[in-house]
Amino acid sequence: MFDVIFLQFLNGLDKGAAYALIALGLTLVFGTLGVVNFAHGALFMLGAFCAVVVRKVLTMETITVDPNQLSPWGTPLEVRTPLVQAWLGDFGAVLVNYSVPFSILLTIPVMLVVGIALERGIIKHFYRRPHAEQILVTFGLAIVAQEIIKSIFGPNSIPQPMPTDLRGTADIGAWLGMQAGVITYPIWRLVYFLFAAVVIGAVFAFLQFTTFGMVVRAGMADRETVGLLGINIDRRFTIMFGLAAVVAGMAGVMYTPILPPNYHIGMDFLVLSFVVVVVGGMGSLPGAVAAGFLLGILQSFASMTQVKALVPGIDQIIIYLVAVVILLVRPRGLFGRRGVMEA
Amino acid sequence: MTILKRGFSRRRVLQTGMAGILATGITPMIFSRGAWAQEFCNNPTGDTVTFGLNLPLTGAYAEEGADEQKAYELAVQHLNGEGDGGLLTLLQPSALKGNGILGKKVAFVTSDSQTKADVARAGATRMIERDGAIMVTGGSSSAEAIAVQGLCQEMGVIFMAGLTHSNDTTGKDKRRYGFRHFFNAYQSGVGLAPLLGQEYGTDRRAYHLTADYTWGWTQEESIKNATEALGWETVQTVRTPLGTTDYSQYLTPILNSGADVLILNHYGLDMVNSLPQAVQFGLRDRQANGKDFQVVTPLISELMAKGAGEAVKGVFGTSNWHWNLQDPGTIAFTKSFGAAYGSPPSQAAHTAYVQALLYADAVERAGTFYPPEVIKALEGFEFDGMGNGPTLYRAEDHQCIKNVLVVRGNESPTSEFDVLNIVQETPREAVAYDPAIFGGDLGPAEPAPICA
Amino acid sequence: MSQPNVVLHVADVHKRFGGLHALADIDLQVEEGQTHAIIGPNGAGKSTLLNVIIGKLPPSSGQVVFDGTVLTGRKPYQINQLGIARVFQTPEIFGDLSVLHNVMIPALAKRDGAFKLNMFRSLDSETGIREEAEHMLEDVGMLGRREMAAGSLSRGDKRRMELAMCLIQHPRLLLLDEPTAGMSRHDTNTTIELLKKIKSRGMTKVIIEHDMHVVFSLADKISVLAQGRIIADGTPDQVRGNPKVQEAYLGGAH
Amino acid sequence: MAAMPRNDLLLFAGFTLAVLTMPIWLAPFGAAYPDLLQRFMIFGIFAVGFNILFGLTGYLSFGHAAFFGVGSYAAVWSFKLLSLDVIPAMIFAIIVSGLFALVIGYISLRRSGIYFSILTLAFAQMSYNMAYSVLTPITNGETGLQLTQSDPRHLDSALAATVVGQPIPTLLGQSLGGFSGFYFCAGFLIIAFFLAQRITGSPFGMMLKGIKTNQTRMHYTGFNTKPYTLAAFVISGMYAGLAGALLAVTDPLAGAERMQWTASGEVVLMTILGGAGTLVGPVIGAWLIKYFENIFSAINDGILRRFFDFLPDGVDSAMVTVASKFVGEGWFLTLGLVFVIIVIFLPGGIMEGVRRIAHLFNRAPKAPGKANPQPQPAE
Repeated sequence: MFDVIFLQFLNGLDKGAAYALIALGLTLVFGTLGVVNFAHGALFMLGAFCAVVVRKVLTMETITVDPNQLSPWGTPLEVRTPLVQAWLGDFGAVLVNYSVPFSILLTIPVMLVVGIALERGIIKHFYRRPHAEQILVTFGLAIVAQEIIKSIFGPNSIPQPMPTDLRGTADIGAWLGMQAGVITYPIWRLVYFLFAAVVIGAVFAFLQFTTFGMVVRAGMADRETVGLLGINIDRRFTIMFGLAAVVAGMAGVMYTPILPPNYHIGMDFLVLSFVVVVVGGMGSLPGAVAAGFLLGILQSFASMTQVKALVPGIDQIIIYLVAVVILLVRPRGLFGRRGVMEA
Repeated sequence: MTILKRGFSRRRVLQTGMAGILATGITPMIFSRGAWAQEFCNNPTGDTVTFGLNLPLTGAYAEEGADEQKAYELAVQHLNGEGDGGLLTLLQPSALKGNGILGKKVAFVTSDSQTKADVARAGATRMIERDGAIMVTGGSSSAEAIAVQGLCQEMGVIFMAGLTHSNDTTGKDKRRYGFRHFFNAYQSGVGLAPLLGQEYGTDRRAYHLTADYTWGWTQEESIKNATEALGWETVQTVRTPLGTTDYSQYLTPILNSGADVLILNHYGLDMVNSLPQAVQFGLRDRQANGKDFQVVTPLISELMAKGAGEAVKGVFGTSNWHWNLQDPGTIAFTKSFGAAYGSPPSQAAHTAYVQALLYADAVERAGTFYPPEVIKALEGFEFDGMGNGPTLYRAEDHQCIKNVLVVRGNESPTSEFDVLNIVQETPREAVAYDPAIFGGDLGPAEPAPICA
Repeated sequence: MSQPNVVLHVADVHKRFGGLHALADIDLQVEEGQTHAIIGPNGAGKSTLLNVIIGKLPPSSGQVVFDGTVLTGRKPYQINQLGIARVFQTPEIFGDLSVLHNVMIPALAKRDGAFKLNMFRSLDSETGIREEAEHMLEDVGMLGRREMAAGSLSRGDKRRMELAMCLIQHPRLLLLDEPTAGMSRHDTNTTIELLKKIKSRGMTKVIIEHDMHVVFSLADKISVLAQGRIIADGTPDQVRGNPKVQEAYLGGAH
Repeated sequence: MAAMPRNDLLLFAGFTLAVLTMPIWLAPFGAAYPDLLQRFMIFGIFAVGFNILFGLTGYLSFGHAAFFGVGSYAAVWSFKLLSLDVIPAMIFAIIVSGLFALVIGYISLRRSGIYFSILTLAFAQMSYNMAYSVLTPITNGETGLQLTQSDPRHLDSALAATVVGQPIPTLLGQSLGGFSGFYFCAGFLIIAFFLAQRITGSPFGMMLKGIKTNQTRMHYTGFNTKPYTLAAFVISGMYAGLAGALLAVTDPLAGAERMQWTASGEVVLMTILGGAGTLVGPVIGAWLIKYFENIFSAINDGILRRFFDFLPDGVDSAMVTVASKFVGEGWFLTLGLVFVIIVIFLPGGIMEGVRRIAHLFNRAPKAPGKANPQPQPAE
């Protein structure tokens, strides 16, 4: 029994890290710009497809048609030669193997550009519009983004293999001096957890210790005053939107080996990330992180057969149930401020 | 009250009630093409006959939908005598002439079902009411199939189901107007179990993860009964919410549960997500009870295997059909499809194509589009040459009885389409069953003239 | 000797925010028909006191009694239904609705109570309420603007309309939170005239005000608040002469 | 009931005429077939009801599909247990969805703003997830609740009425398929519209608008706003239940996916697209989205090829390639683009566009009655 509970705890941390990472950007955008961004899931999805593109490029092949041989479905047989390996040898093979983490290098600039373009092009005009309109325009953008991705990459999931060295499981039980082979956990999920922790820590540090971050935090507290000080808060907010897009994109990239990306994964995460943000308190960064972990851990434990035997179907509704209870007990979520988003 | 009378009473409503609401002269205009102009729904009067294709073009099964659409387009070409003729000449026995159906050219209309029962029904209704579809076909889920065949029963329009695997489609929810070529969960279980016994022994302990909805439950029940008959023990069956993306919380309890086989009763995206994650959790690298831990996926398709990537290698499952079969029917269809679209057809495409041909053939044999006659021609029809070996359209439940393919994830695929290998064809005698075990009632064949 | 009828009694009220003692030992009696002004420097606790009276903030201890009914613990709408109306420092109005509707809503609250499911009656058939509202608007000189959206009014007009919204309820007690703040001298004078007109109708008023001109032209009685305590209490003349007040407030101001 | 003001009467008469003549004026658009017309009516009712909550009080519910679904289930259960007649089914459905809305509204309305939205979303998602799995004995899960020959139908059997063949709902013995189903639904849309018009123009409606504009002032004006918002919530929940029941009447199947959050989102989109707070806007929004879903999605390459046939070779195939991205399976892309464009340029929805155009033709302000340009009911 201990092993099951311990493993569920690990699951909870892992899920929580993923939830927190996705919710972080959403709450950042809300806290700084006051915009309810329904396109946040789409940004996650675009990030994931950066990994797909990188892998597609790295595994590009020259195709020569061999007219003498036929494929079983009657077309001439195609002979494929991978290009990158052919050019770069072993290094090329390493690149292909590590394509997922490697694609973060592409994701950061791409998502920054996407984020800034989105903010300057459209979101900017919605700061003073009602939240309902923000929701509608960003929801529309999310649909457009996912339909474009669908028409390019097709509707199916595209699996992204993880690096061979990071496959398999780590025997955590053995590290902790327990019996070997009882508590094992996939290495990639541990990597994802660490990655999420580092990104979350970096975002906090950035806001806490840099002048830029201080101005942004001041702006979150009182936008008008900071504007009066002659600081161009708007440009900083633009950069914050770009940053949120980058965080969402990176979360998407690193998640691809766990969840083969398709065009609608953004929508799948959208509702969940909103629940996390609201449970944490709109616009609160620590709230998003705390709520992410809380929901992750509760969801893991609610899925145990012992729990489900007591309350049938609890794993289907636990996230929403927790959201309802928390909002009734704490009106503004765990760390919410008064008067935010209440009208 | 009889159905016929109901039809008359409705006419009275139309004539009297409507005239009251609309004093203008539009009423006859609307209804001239209506119920009393024909003795059954959408009796084709011109020189064309229209198929209604209900396809999931958006949503999780869009790829299946797209593949089915390609197959239907091909089938329509072949029926009209265009293209290379495909399986037209290979169907045994065949009444097809390659000049359309009963001399009428075949046309088709499409509708996006979004893999939702509601939308599928709306689409089917539109194609019947507005576009005058004589037959509706397609779909990629049992919910769609059951919803649409219920509707078709009401309207008196034949429904040739596409991809639907639930026992209910030809079991408790079977309909006189609904026909299924695809196999079902029961047949998957019975077809797969003997091979599992051969490969993994009869002393196994199985752990089930099951998608928590009706299809998952029937699949779980079927494979559980079949494996327990082998002597396997079922450790636990756990239900997972449909559309789960992260299965970690369901996978870790398996690790030390004493089970040595994991059976994934998942379909579509659920499996695309759960299978790789199960492999990532090291389930296939483990030893349990002194044996290698194994993962089994009772129903698997090429498209799911593609989505699951490398995780599918070596995993057993069942399929309705596979392009790599070596009979003349399969070879001809694969060639015809490959020449047109540059890729081999999926099992969804195959079943769609065959259904279209079987309907056309039944009409030719009946000599009329009148649905009760077509139904009679399809019921109990024994045929061959379509790639599944000898096949019987069983009269009792409208289920095709044919061989079941046991497939296995290809360890060394030569192309992106070469993801599954055929391991065995379980003969149809072994997967036939008594139609009575799933209950249900086909209902009457006489069409209710309520099609407007 | 006949005891004057005390309408509002703030009895021994304390209010603490964390360590801050915002109101200490407040004891205030407002007599029927009088205009009672509460003055004091910024941060003296005037608005806190008003919020405690109106039920927006619960007092830490003590209670507020209105005409024999304890207000403490009651919701704002219940307090209003007892006959207390409030004008806010920044006008709280229905910006999207027309001026006429803004004034009709409180009249309906007076007539129908806190909740009535009158959803099949047409608003246009409420001729009585409409006429009442039109009279009220005429009184405040805004009848010509009755169809305008309230949100597009000038600040002074918004405030006059808000006053009309309170007056149409014929409250027994009217609370005014700096009714002339931010107004031009001309608007201030019109407002003073208006308030004097109401005074002649015998309505009890509590005014919180900065502007001494307003206070001394209207008040029958003045309480001076400083650092959360009442330091002086009395008629305008008594207060004017009180050295403590001079020191705490007037001295600093003039 | 008091006489209606002339403008209201004109609007109502115009609306009624437009609805009843839909089979004529929609024919050139390929939408004049009964099933789609029925859906136009049903989702029109849904949107009108949603607007009573969102348009008037400003409370944005993200869980209204739950009431729609509950209405459908209740109606089908009535068909199964009581009678195939639609009257008990509709009454039953409206009561059940109203009670359901009462419970959810009572809890959710303890919060406002996005917190309210998330609470309603959470309840709807719980209902959906449960309906799909644990509650399958009640909902029949994935395959949906359908009528069967062997249903008990206690009321019918008491009256010794028997059914041969596939049971279908009837109105006093008359079947409701095809156009009679449309006129049946149209009657309800007209009634629903009339009631919404009365509510909007009533003191109650004004209170709801007051709540939307300034809830604080409502409190200090002596209103207990909670019963007002709860009443609006329950009324709109009953509208949703009525719409759900009608969908079950025209098509006796209740599936869980009509309770999913995307279905709730759809009615939000309909309302905002048409113009929240207006009477006609939500209906137009509903019609437009259903039109897109049913007609645009059915356009395939073959139809496009015929459409562009007049163009020279090469150009026409290029046009087909481009256009096919936006129709058929790409209809969702078009929908997304339309949303983005409308929200950016016409924040008040289509009704604001109509007003702007009307304003162009009618420069001189007719009456001082149009107090504000923002989403306001057409008075």
